[in-house]
Amino acid sequence: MTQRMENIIEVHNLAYRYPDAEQHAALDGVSFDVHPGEWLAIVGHNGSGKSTLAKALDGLLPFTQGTVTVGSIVLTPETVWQVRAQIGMIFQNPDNQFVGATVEDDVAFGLENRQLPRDEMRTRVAAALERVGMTKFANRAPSSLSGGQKQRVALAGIVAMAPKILILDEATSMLDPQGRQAMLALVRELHREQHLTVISITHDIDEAANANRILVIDDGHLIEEDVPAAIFAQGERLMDMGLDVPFTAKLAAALQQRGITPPTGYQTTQEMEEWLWQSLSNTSATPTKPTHP
Amino acid sequence: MGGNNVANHKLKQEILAAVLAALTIALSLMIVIPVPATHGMVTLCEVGIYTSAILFGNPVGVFVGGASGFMIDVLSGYPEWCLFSLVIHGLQGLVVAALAHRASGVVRGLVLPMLAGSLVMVVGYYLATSLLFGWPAGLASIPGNLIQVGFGLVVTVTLVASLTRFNPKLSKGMIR
Amino acid sequence: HRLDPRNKLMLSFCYIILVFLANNWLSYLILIALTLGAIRASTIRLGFFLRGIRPLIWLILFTVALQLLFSPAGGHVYWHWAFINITQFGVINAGYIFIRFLLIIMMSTLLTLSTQPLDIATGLASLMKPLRWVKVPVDTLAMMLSIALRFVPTLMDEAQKIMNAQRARGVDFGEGGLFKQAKALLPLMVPLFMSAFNRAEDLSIAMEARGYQDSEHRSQYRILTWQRRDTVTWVIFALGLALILICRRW
Amino acid sequence: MSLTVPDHGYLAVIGHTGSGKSTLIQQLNALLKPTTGRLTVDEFTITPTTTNAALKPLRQHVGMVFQFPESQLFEETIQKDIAFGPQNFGVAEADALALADQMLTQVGLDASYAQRSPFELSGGQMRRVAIAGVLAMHPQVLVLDEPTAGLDPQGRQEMMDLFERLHREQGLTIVLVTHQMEDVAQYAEQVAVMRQGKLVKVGTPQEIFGDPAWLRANQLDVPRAAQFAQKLATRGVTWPQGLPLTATALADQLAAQWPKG
Repeated sequence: MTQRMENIIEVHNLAYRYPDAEQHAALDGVSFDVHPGEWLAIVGHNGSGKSTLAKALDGLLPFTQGTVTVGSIVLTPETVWQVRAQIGMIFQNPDNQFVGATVEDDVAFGLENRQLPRDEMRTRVAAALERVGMTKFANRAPSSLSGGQKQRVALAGIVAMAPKILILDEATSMLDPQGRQAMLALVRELHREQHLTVISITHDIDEAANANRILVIDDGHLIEEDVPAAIFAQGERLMDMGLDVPFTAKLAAALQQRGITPPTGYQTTQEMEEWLWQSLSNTSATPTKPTHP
Repeated sequence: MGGNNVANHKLKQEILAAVLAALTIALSLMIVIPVPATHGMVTLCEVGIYTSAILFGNPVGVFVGGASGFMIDVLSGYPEWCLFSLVIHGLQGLVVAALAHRASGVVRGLVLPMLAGSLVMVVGYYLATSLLFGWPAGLASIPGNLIQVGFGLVVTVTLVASLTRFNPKLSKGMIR
Repeated sequence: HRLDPRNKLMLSFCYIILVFLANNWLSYLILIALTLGAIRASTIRLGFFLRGIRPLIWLILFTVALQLLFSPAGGHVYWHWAFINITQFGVINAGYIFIRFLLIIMMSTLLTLSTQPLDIATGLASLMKPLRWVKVPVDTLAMMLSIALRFVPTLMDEAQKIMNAQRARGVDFGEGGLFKQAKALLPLMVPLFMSAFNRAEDLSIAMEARGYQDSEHRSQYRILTWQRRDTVTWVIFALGLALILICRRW
Repeated sequence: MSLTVPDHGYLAVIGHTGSGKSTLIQQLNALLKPTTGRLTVDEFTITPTTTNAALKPLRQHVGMVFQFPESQLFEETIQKDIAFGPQNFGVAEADALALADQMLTQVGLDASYAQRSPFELSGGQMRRVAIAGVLAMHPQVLVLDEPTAGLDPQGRQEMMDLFERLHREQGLTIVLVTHQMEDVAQYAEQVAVMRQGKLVKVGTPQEIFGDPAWLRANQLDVPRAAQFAQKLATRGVTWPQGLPLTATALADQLAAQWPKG
């Protein structure tokens, strides 16, 4: 109980059932905590219920059972707007979340909802666009932007609101590699600079690798919770969790098939490189290792 | 945690109307079918308005009608018509949405309401054109508009049939 | 160009009324002067305006011809055959209608070329503000109109993509009779509507997530400002109106 | 620009977003006619003056799977949707429906799906139905525009395996437009690089990825195995059979020079 103050989000025994789906629940008995300033990744294959979970956190779905507490406010129909004020969310499809007719109008949308005076909106919009590097595009219409640029505008909308928590709901999955990297780099910077708590729902192994902790959701249940290195160590099983197998794990498996035994556990690329180099050069420098009796 | 649903439903309906108006505008600007018989053109404006009105009723119907009527004229360079179109297409959407009732069969539930809406449109433009450019111009507008609404009616009937088949929610009127 | 869009909309509307009030050569002359003045002020080349007339030329000629042939009797009869009379009245009326066409087309081209559609929509919404008193949700309508406008290019793109996909599956758009074309539209329209439903659902959730409760409890980022030059246009307009009213008397 | 794809080949087209890849593939079945020059696909030749009617056989010959192809589904049942394409090219209804059932299993969906509405399925399943609808036209060439976009890794893998199987077993010529360099390294036999509407380089994956500096200058990624192999190369490891592009190729070369212990 003394730890209560430390958690920015507490989810207890959460369940949700779609109104038209008779058979099974989209979420069932999910409980976890999020610490302030933490980067939490939520993974799971398509249809596992992870997006439902994200929406439930923001009060966008009327969950059937359980409690959600955000910044010590218990989520109820009465407190939903207080909860939402603490959370910024970016969704998958860049086109379906762009509200404004131009970039600056879109960034201002959330501020208008908070009824900020116009002068303050102008300074905040300008600063937010500057932060994500979209100042040049302030007057552009969304149709003239790439998917990556649209997501950066969405991020600017959140920077302008300065929430404590950022939820990325597969926000990079429709972007090309350049757009994805640019977006991730920005989120990393914001996470560091502003002590933003980041919850990223993702299939992308690089995005998951940024996390302090990974939750694995399958069929509406929380099935695993651990640090990335421990999750990544599961090799081929990661595919079932909706993640790609890390390159080092693929290489390790391929080496194993060829009679070479790599070190156990997850290796970063640096570790793998180091180990390979050691193994190759050790022997070429000292052809025969002295064998112990 | 279910209490937020009323506001939610209202917003959903507003956004649905806005996106359907966008769809109607996009279709009208993009797809222009030449009619050899009258040397005129047919657009899909009616299909958008009628389908929205039938599936979602009012106020979606009246908004899609009015907004798309207005914006199509502004976007395609005939702003002199935009206020007339706002009223005429708005009324057209209103009438179809108010009369349509899918439970009472295709003819009585769909076709008759659309005929009423079509009458509003043809008469409306006759009056507006006559007012602007005299009765001969008004008369000249009638054949083209008749083909336009007729085409819209035919496409709408098949489209509504398809859409309701896929989406049980639509056929039960749950979204409405 | 830099006028308040509300002003432009109101001016255009009143201009149409002005065109109706004109009933003799002198008043039309005043109108032509006003129109040319407005075009000069806009610094748009006259060629653009003439281009706007071209697609309507047949309608104009048809109307003018009908007006010429079937005008009510009056004045000197130039030519007579069966029930067709070409009268002095008819010729004059036809001339007026012709000028009316030109004037209205020019003014509307001016409005289109000098104003962004978004501004026209904002202007319209702003002009509707008095309707608040009769409980019309003007702010909501403004929000909806702006969203509609923002989605037009997105949906046009999508329609193009679906058409391409169906064409690759052997659909011929734009070929055959009307009935065949109506049938070919189904593979385009069904997916397009389904996607519009999804987009609307996604967007309303995104708006809620960004704290949108309703249209009243919001502040405004984009505002329109009424400037000195807007007032000047009304002075000129009033002058024109007065002149035309005087001309009518004579 | 000029480009030749061999029969039964597997070509990957890569390039930055907006480099003209989509324009190129729309040319391949003449959704866009060339403004100058000529396109020859097997026995079909398309020039700027080819009539629309003459294009139709080509459209059957070249099957197109566009980005997010699930958005082309519109029929009441999955079976009817798959049969739609063949019917437009003159296959009788009964035959087309039988064909649809066959295609359904080919893309890895259960035959029991035939009578269900496509809109009840998950996104990944809808995509399979759309692909079945293209395969049902029996194209000789299959053009794929980012066919795995938006799928989870498992779905991506299954999708790429499906195309590989079609290529291997049925001899389909495949043109794949993608940002996924891992897929290019693993599956493609030939790679075309586009930039600003121009074809800037054509070659085998080995040739293209063998020059990582050039690729980076063109804002294109290098497959992970190649990146990794390059790092080892800077430490002095040599790759006698060329830079390995996949984890297995890398493991092969490592195993070959592994000290016998």
